[in-house]
Amino acid sequence: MQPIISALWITLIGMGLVFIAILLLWGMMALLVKLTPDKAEAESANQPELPAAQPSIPEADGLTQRKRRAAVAAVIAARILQSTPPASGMQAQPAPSPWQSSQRAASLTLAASATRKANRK
Amino acid sequence: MQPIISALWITLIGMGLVFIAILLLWGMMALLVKLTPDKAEAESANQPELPAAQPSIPEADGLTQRKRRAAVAAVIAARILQSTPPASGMQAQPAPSPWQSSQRAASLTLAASATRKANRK
Amino acid sequence: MQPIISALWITLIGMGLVFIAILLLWGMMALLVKLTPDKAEAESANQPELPAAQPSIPEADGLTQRKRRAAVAAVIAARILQSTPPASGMQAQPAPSPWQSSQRAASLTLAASATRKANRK
Amino acid sequence: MDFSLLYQELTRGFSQFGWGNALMIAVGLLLIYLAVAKEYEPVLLLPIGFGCILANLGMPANQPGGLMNWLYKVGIETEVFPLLIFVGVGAMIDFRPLLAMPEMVLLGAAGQFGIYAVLVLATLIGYPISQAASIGVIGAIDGPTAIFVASKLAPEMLGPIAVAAYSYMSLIPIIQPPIMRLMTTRKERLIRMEYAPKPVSRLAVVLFPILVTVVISLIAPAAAPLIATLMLGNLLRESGVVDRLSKAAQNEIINVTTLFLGLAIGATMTADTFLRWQTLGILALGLLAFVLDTVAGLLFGKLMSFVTRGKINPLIGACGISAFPMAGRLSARMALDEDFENFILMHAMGSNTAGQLASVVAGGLLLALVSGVLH
Amino acid sequence: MDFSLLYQELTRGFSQFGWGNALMIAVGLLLIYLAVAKEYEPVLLLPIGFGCILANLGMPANQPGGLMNWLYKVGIETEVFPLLIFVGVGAMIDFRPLLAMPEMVLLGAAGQFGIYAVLVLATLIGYPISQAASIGVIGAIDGPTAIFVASKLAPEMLGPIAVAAYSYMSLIPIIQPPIMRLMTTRKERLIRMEYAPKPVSRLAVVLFPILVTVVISLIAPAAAPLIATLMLGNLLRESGVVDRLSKAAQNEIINVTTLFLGLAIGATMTADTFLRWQTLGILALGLLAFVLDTVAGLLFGKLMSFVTRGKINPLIGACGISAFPMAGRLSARMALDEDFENFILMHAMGSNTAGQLASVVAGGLLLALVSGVLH
Amino acid sequence: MDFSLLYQELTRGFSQFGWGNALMIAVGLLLIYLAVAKEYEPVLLLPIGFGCILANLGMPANQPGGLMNWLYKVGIETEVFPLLIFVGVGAMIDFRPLLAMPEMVLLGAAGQFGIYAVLVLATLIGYPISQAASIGVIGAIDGPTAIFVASKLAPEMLGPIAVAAYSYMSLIPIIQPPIMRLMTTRKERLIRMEYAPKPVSRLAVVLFPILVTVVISLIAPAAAPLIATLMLGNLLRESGVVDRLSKAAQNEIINVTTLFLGLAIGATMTADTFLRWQTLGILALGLLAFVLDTVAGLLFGKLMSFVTRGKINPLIGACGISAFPMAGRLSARMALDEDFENFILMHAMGSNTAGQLASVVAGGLLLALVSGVLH
Ligand code: NA
Ligand code: NA
Ligand code: NA
Repeated sequence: MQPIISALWITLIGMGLVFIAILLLWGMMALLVKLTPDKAEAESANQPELPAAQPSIPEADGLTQRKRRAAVAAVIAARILQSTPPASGMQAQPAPSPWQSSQRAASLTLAASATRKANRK
Repeated sequence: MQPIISALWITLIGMGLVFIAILLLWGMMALLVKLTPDKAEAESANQPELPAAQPSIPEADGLTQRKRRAAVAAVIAARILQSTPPASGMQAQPAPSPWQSSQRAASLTLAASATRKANRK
Repeated sequence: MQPIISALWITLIGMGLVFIAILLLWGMMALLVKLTPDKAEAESANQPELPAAQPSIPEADGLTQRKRRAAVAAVIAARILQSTPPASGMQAQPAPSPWQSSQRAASLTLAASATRKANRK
Repeated sequence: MDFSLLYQELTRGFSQFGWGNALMIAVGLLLIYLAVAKEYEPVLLLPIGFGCILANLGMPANQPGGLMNWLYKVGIETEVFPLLIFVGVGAMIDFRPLLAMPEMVLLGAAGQFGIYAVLVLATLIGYPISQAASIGVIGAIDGPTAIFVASKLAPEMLGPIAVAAYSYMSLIPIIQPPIMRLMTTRKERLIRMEYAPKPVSRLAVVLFPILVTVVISLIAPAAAPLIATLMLGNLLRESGVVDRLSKAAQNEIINVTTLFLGLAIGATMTADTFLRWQTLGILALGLLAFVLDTVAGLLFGKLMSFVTRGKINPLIGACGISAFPMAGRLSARMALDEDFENFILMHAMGSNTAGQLASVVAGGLLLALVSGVLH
Repeated sequence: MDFSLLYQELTRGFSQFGWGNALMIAVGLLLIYLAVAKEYEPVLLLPIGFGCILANLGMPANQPGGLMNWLYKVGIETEVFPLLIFVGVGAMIDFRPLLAMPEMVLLGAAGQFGIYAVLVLATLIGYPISQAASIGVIGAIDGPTAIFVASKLAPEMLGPIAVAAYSYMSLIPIIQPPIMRLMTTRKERLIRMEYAPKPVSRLAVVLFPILVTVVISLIAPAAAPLIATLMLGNLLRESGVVDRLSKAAQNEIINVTTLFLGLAIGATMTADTFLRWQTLGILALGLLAFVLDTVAGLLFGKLMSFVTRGKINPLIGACGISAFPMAGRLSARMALDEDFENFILMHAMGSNTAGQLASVVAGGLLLALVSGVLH
Repeated sequence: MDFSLLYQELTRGFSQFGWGNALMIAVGLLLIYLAVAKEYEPVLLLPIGFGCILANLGMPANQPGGLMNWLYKVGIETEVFPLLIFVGVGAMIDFRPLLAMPEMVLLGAAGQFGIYAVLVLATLIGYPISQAASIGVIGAIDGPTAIFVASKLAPEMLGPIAVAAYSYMSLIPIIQPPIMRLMTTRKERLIRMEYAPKPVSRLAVVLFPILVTVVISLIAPAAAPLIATLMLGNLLRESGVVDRLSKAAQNEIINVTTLFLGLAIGATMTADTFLRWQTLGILALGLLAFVLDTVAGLLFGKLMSFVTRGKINPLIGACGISAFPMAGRLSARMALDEDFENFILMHAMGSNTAGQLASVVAGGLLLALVSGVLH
């Protein structure tokens, strides 16, 4: 067989298997996250949400809890983006993980006066 | 010879030699400590002991200097015991050595108002 | 040939080549420093030198800029000498490089009230 | 005393030095320049550049007895250096954004297309298949993967391949933006994505590296050492109980290994192996692999955008190429440049870490397939 | 292109995977669970568990060419890893309490009885003497000693032995207290000990590791490498002039070595070597050795209490088993539980460090005796 | 069971121990005493002393299978340890004072005279030329250079040579001052030197290590590994972009390597190789090399003083011997003792770092010349 035919076969099988492997990972991840509920989340869901203490975030305009979190996460993410220049992989560590920041942000939202806190900080 | 006989011989000789080795170590350690007097100790022995400044530790009740030191060492040792949970060998380091604490305690006793200091800390 | 003759030849050629190599390094270093002007130096040269603000260092007594720098460098070098006992090569690092100190000193001189600053520190 | 022999010994440095060596020292200087002045992946390009200079001053990796040879034998031939680096890299990666949005993993797969496309192209040009595959793996845009695969398939090309892999990784902010602007409309780049991740428990985060190791080792056994070490580092990080080991992986292990790896790779760059037209081919095809990765990633991003009726910003397709974390940050920045309120960093990081996983898988599969073909 | 060969290469991961491997992965997960959730010696059980998983995913220690094999050859076959760990351990031990109360050293000897008792028992059951001795050495309750001896006498059992040694070490707070309560009366546990140590000079502390090395190397040459490295670490610590080296021993050296040792040990745990009834025997007999150590230590403690007319609290006999510093802390805590003013920590630490020394001596003598018998 | 065999195995420690070993243990204790009580280069003399004790307790470097043998084979035979130490040393040296006053470099050349003078003398006494050269290289007053050269020319003498090199280095404050006072007049020691250095740019500082590597590797290829590693460390330091690597070189790499090098060197000091009259000869001739280095440096300093009409203080000639940074500090202190306003530290450091460079060059040339002669 000519090398080019081999190369094409390798490409076909290779890219195919990459996608199969990646689909398997997708399934695995989805299952994993589903089967291992976040206890912190569960707890906070049971907590009274102190709605009276949040005059500054009007619930009326259709912002769901999740969307509010996303907004705060975004603000913090933006700061990370602006402060850290594109650096080599090895400098990845010192910077706080964006995820951690966003989770921190999410907790902030839950804890009543989220936006004010975010501004003050 | 049957394996079990060998095993019994090994046990006899092994435990015997362990004890012999350990007795040698005992002798060595006893000699070592005897032949290398602690200068700090010697110095402190020459020092005036400021008895007037210790109204809070009555000498009358038969507490010797050494016993008083032991008491303070024990207090500090107790704190170490309570603060550090049984952890893996590798976390042994960070915690201050109990010995060092007790020695520190001993110095405290020498320096007059030992018990008050220990309480305040 | 007798070993001693070999040894003498080795000495002759060896010391000769050491000096040749070292002369080459000298030339290389001289060229290197000449061809790569210090930008910081160049910039500071363009800066106005605030002569009015230096009443405490009389220019009249013939002290050139460079000599003044050397004086301050020396003061700082002296401190380094006194503070660090002759130590093993491996402890060389922690101490600030004398060169860096002297360069820092040089900047101080440039920044007007050098001697007063050096005294205050 | 034999003076002619002595003369020979003393002038060995000059007699073995040729124009090729001088040129290669210039190449080493260029790499050091890129490292120091441009800060392009300095922790790797500086040791590679210095190693390249040494290789051309009588200290090449293939000359028995020297330090460079020792480093090469201990760390490259045994695969130990790239794997130890992966332990450190794994300890630096946070997979939570990916776990929270597992659908992002698809973008990682798309971002590996360049590997295979360049394999075909290089074969067409006439490279033997093992060399073609080694060139293609530059498109993994992941140093340790590229070195791991190339050291097995075409060790004679290791130098230029490692140089290409690390250089292009650091050129991301220059190479990707024009492609991104060309391939996406402004409207697409303005798409905002809702950030409503599923909550991720600690248990999931700890189990993830273990499960990935098991799944990938079964599917792509040739990728097993790479994925296992990457996931080992991640497990050290996420377990939360072995801080000493996690820090050792992120510091002692990765720093020392990176220095040694760079030197050993650089020391393979002797004049006779590097100064060939082939090398230019490697550099050009490697760049192409990078570009095709980005194009495929963006196209797949557009497809996802279409399928989800505009809920996906196609820009995050560009960071499926791996090159963690630079590519992820760049995509997020591009979105922000268009609309200063459009924050897609979380999604970009999900795609980016997916690219890291997919790169390893694609590299391992490539190795298995080519080994199977060559048998 | 031979598709059957390609298929074979691609499915290698599955074709080599059996139920045994699946079971062993479960074992690895269990070890990681114990490490992460229960924090049982996580710095060792986590790498061992992960290494075990890798061994059963095609990366066993005995397969030439891989990272696990490299680690095993570099660090276990050469004995280097356990010895380097001992340098770090030695740099963490303070022998002052023992030097101040040298009579405590006797308790260390008693705490090694389980090693020999289990050797006899295992021989009776039918284990060949080299394996019986390797099982017995779990009773040293000291990881590096157990690994050092077992890797010489019965390398095929290294995995289970190391797992037993480290697991039981971390199970001390569960295993020992019932035995201690059963073997001692409340009155005995209430005994207070006067803490009036002899003063220990710096000179004594610096000379101690050197003298121990000389004495033990002469008496038990097979223990020489272990005692020498342990004492080297201690000398680095106590000399006070080589802080850089002492810190390197306690951090860089021990962290990196521990990670590698754990992985290499775990990678010996393949299905075919681990999934045998033998393994259960090893685990059971190892536990028995632990229990017998504790019993012998307590009995000796009672004897000393009797001889000194009640001046010794027998509880400190239980920490002569070594397992520094957990056993020492546990004994002191037990005394405190009975009487909140009864502080025996100093004495316990003296006994505990004595156990560390005696474990090494007992392990070395065992090695010499069994080698002499087998030869 | 063969009891005679068992007895033999158990008493091996004593049966192999002789008076020579006891004497060597005393030598080891002396080295540890110098390290701990006198703080003479403790990071090296302490491990060397301990290694010496181990070598005479059945753990010599030349006995296959043990840790000491492993360290020797991995680090000394391969030259890896001295070279890695040089990476760390290079990362600690600041060459700015030398670059600012490049004429100082001449003093470094003069300070190597003792190497060659002692070579001639030792040959006269009857040492074969390879041994004579190895003794001479003690006069490099630079540990890694001495070990590198001696391990190639006369490995059987490595122990005493390393001991001499490091001991004399730490004895500088005792050995040099009388020579300095004898060789210079008070008037000369009072000479003040203007400190008006040329400004040194960052570019020059970064290019310097690269250029030195190129120049020296061409002129003295045998010195290439030493100069290359020294300059690699310096480049890591001065580049300013690889702080992680620079710190790894100055900490992890140098600390671990120093400990291992010291142990391995010490472990070569067995009774049968060390307890010879030869050893006393090595120690005496090494001291002489040191003295002759200092004398030649001072004479050259006086010559420069004469040529420049008193603008050079001859004291800085004494620190051209290398022994960085102790010799440099000592010279500056001597000047200060005579005149508390005479600061020559910068000049002394220039001369001292020049001595470091010249030592490596001289050592490399010696190696090449002797190899050429011996063929
Ligand atoms: Na990729
Ligand atoms: Na024990
Ligand atoms: Na020198």
